Amino acid sequence: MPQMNMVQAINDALRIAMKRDDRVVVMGEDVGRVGGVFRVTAGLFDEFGDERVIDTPLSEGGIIGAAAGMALYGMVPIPEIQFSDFIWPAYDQIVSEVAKYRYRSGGEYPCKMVIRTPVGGGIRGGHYHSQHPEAQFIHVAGLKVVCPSNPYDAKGLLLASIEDPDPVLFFEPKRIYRAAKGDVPEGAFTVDLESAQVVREGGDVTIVTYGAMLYECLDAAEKVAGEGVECDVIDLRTLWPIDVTTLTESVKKTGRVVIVHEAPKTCGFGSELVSLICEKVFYHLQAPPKRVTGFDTPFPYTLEMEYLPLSHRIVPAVLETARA
Amino acid sequence: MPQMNMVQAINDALRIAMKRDDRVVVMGEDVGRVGGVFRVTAGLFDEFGDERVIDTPLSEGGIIGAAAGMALYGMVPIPEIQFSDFIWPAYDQIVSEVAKYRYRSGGEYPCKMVIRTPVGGGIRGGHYHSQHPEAQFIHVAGLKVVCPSNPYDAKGLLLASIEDPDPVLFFEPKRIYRAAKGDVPEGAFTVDLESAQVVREGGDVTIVTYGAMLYECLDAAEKVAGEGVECDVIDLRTLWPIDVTTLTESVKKTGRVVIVHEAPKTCGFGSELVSLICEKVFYHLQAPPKRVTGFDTPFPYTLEMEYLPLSHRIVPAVLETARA
Amino acid sequence: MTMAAPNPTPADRSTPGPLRVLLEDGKLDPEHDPKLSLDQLVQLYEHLVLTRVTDERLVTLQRQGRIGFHIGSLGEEAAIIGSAYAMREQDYIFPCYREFGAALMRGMPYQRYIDNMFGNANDPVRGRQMPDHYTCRAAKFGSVSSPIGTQITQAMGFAWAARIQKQDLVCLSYFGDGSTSSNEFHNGLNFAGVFKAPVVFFCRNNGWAISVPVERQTASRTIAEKGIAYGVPAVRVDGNDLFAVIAVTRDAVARAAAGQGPTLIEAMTYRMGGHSTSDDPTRYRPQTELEPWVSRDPLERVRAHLEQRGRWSPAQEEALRTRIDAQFKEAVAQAETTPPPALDTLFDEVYGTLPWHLEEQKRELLAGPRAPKAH
Amino acid sequence: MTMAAPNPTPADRSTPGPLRVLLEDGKLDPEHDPKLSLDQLVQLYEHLVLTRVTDERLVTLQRQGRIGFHIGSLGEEAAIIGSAYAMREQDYIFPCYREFGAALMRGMPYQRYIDNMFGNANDPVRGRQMPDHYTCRAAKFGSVSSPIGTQITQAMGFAWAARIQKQDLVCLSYFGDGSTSSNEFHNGLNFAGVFKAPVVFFCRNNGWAISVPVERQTASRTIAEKGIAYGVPAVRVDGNDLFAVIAVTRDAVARAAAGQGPTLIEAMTYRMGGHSTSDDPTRYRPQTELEPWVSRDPLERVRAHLEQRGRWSPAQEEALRTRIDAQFKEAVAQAETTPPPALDTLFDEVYGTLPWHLEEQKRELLAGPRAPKAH
Ligand SMILES: Cc1ncc(C[n+]2csc(CCOP(=O)(O)OP(=O)(O)O)c2C)c(N)n1
Ligand SMILES: Cc1ncc(C[n+]2csc(CCOP(=O)(O)OP(=O)(O)O)c2C)c(N)n1
Ligand SMILES: [Mg+2]
Ligand SMILES: [Mg+2]
Repeated sequence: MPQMNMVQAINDALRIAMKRDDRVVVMGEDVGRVGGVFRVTAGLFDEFGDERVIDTPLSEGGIIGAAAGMALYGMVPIPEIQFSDFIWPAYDQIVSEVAKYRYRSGGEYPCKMVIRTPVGGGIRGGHYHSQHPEAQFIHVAGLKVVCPSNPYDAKGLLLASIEDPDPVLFFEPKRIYRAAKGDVPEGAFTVDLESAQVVREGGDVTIVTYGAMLYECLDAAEKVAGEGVECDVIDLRTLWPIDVTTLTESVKKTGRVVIVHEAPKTCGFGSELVSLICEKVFYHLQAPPKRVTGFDTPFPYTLEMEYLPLSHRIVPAVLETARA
Repeated sequence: MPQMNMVQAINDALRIAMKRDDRVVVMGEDVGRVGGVFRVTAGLFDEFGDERVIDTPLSEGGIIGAAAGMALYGMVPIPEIQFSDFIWPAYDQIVSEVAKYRYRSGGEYPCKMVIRTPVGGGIRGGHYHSQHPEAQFIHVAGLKVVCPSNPYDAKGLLLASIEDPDPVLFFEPKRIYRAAKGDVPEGAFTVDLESAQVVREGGDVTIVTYGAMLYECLDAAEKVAGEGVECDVIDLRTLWPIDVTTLTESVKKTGRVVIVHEAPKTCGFGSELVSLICEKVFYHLQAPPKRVTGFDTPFPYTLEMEYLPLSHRIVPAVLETARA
Repeated sequence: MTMAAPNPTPADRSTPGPLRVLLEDGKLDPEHDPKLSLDQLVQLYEHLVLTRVTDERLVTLQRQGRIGFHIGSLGEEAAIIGSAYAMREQDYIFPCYREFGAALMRGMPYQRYIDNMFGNANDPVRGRQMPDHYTCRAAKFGSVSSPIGTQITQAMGFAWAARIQKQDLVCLSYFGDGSTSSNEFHNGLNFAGVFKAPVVFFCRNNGWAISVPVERQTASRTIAEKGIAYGVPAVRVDGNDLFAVIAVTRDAVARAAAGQGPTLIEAMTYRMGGHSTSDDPTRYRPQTELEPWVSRDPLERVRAHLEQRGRWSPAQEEALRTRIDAQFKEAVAQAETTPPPALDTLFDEVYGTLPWHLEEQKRELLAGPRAPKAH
Repeated sequence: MTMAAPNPTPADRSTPGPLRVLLEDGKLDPEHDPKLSLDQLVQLYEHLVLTRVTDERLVTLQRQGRIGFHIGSLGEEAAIIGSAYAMREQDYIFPCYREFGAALMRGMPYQRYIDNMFGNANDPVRGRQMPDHYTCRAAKFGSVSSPIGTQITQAMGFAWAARIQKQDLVCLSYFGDGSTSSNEFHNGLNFAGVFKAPVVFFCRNNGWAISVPVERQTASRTIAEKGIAYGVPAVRVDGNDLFAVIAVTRDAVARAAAGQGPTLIEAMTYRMGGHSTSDDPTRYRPQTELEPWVSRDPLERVRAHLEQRGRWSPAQEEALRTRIDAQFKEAVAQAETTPPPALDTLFDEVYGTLPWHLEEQKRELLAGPRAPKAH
């Protein structure tokens, strides 16, 4: 099985999807000739030509509006937003149109697309090249939100997202684009949406996370194991709709949960996770669910490693939760 | 003391603010000659002229971008977004620019404005004239979010918002624009931001809400009182930063909490409230915190009263929580 | 020192007057005559009247509190019906919100439209949106949504997709003068210009965006001129002249179909009524402003022409109106007695299949008490 | 039937060539000569060289891993320095991200700029943003942000506010050719046209938006033409001609100050380097495309002119470069040895005063363990 990093795995998934279905098109700023600023679409322009790998004008609203029209026609556009920080000019098209089109047309006009965009910090990107904006999409009915943490999942989840009938926000943790490597099968395969993965097992505390922070959580789990605290580490993979069973089964077992994400705390996805856990398994809880997240400030540059919820901040939270 | 409805109270606050400070300007679609589609700015055009009560072209992004420039200059713009459902074309300017300007300029360029916009359902507005989008703003560091439930607070909170140094989203529950009436003092006064109000007291269950749903919560509280369940009903008034003390003091007393809001449940502000309560007073909780909210669907037209978290849905939730 | 070689400023440029085909005297300018048969013309006239009468009746229904809202096309019927008529069978229309006449002509059943006005169980969009927010894919007609302008970019994308898929298909998007200020106008036209999408941008310049006059929307002298910014050819047309509208739209469709890309059409018309039933235009515009437009009534101009050619009589007019009246009454009677959509339709079609959390919420709603009826 | 009286399509219109003042032979076209004194000119040339040299040195620092990022103005210095020079003392500039040369000329201290490149404790924006994202209100210079175009609308609003407050103040906004596709360009120009805001829209048309050539941004023949869509007069200028840039910008400022509203300037230039230090342009453009622009180097054109007039010598050049070198080295030495911003600055200035939740988060951060250094 070939070894790939996340960039290669995503590229591979795109190539497979485009090869087997000529309705699939890739579009965005710099995705064509240069293959994307992170090189995720490298080679596709040469292989599929400029009608299927489309360099667009510099307008995210235009990209998503155009993709919406394509989707209504019956194509399967995969627009790229160069950094998720730049997705807001397209927010109106996404939340008012793409998310609601099937519903408001009584099913006559599905508006299926997969919006790919890099997310997250730790790459010295400062305010505008580091954000992790899942909460603003999870809150919107009609959208699905996916965030892989490794090359295998990246490929399998992207192919599943492309096959899924609904619009998907596909968030790619850019900090691990090249750092996360692993075996990835050749050819098409899918990882089910709505399936979380228990990456490490342990009965004391449940750590819930996704994307690049998975590695920080695993590191923290390793460290606290040294102090006798064993953790379930759950990689959600699909953020919404969530695999609620895996989540609640683990919390039923541990009674203690720590949620880790990069986005700011207030009204972040972590708050939904806490609420879901309270709704479903409140009486199993033996300690207050804890959130370890980005702070409620804009994302900083120089101090980004102090801002991110890295292992050094997760460890004390897990210990506190384990001992509460 | 004059009796006013919310429209009159807000109009009065705007007039007072404009009279005493010529840096205050009102701008938006149809706010001028016609006085706003809800007549909230009625009369201001005649009184202050077209350089301070400005009918703009049809572009929310333009309105907020222009207001941002005015704010950087040192004026105090009060842009109106005709319906909060139409705020998304301005979302980029709000979250990437207005919210972050003071921070990213090291304090050299504050970007103070008050964005007024009607929110909420129950007026037969369907998908696009009914939404209640607080969560997408509370998640963004640098913004404050206010939502009054009565004329007194509307005037006092608006004047406080205008005096506050930070950008404020001022959400006006349009369903009660004319239905909520009350005594409102003449002249300037403020209601502190970050101050919630306990509108009804009772030791069994805490009901937390804001805006138009306050009246549904009071109705429900009255009904459950008939079954021997006494409720604290908290009107948050300022959603963020929240008056966390009033919230936690009540829950410490009751150990039981029901949160009511119109916006969809998932990643709604209710999820943050549950999380905050767990963080602060977990060991006081005697039942799982409960959310009664809009469903995770687009806002409907014909069935809107089934969608909204009205009294008939709050009552069973409160009883269940009281008896859990 | 003077300004160096500036581009022409608005004041320097002469605007071509809007094209007219149906002249004062009721005759057609042969140069641009779209050459309709008399039968076709009668059919078109009947559509114009159907649109007008339905509009008037719906306003009355709203005043009676029987429907919640209506947004009509009083005075703009020729712009709408003419342009829709010029589209070919396979073409698609992406509406703004005033074009129910076009939808009906493209094949949306009358009953279906009226069901939408009531948001009842037979409304194919299940009462999810306000009245006048219908959808009809069978009629190759998009889905009305409120946010201004979004359909402009979508129409462009749809047309572009068809071209990539090598289908001979043109899209037309309707929008108002106010909508030219939206992000979407900029994006739609810019992308269309760059990618030569087979799309027709049809601007109903009716002078107003609710209370804001077009002079306050833009400092450009015309909307058509905006095409220059995008390399999109543009044309101005008398929007109250059915023949001229058909002529320019056919041309635009032909150009698009021939691979020559998009066209921007500015149809000069006037919003004779309020913005919608929620609006009172006397608050912001003098009644006198309407007067010149009364004499340009698009229906009367066609009728005069038909009468001149001996193909229309007061008796026919009477019969037509009686027929429409009956049709309307019957549709309303049926719509009004149709129950509201079933509760569980609230959750359908949010996603392709119902996810667990909506399943849960649906169960909760169905098991719980019903809402009080009153608003 | 033919297209009825269409507006001129791009192909029908003749574009005025960009204004040039500094001619091939090193002489100035007297008609548009901005009439600078030789002292002024030397000063300007020194600024051009300061910008160029600083740029080159910063690229080197980035390659050495001593700073994280740089985005420069190689080849675009005359467009930037000339336009900033034309602004009056009281005027404000709203930057894109390539205009550190303008900020320095307007009074931003050199050390302050270099501190920003390192995001250290002395950086007035406290290392919160990437390198090249500085702010300097004292220099009447805005705050650099990454999202494309947002400053265009803001500059318009700032200028408009000044006019409402009856202050004699003009704003200039920089942006690239790619930025004309953004919502902000549309909004900024449209509002400016309608409200006659005293603003100058300065487009550095450098041919590229990262890897996307300007032909793929827009089908309009020029950027200047886009002004027509907004009733905004526009002018094209040779952006590598310091004199021409000063002339047209001064004119635009004068018009704005006289209440005649906005101007769009399209400065024709070329991005001689990569988009930023993160970019490798050889991936998407042939080196040959640069060649014609090498001979149009904006610095060399000014130097040749100065030499022709006997006011510049190789010795002076040498001295200047030595001086700049020393200045740079000293600033870097100081910046590099300055510690990072204090931890608690993370929470300052999010709001006017620290709210309870940030107070809590700050306490938590300060009490907790420190992050590992490595990225
Ligand atoms: C994004 C957005 N902003 C505001 C509105 C409210 N609104 C509805 S129609 C309208 C005016 C539209 O004017 P125009 O485009 O000229 O179309 P017309 O109604 O004249 O046909 C406004 C402001 C909206 N629907 N969407
Ligand atoms: C909204 C947004 N989308 C995308 C980007 C990524 N990006 C940064 S610069 C750039 C190209 C800008 O081109 P242009 O406006 O011509 O300016 P230039 O770099 O040539 O000076 C892009 C796409 C961004 N910063 N903001
Ligand atoms: Mg209009
Ligand atoms: Mg460029």
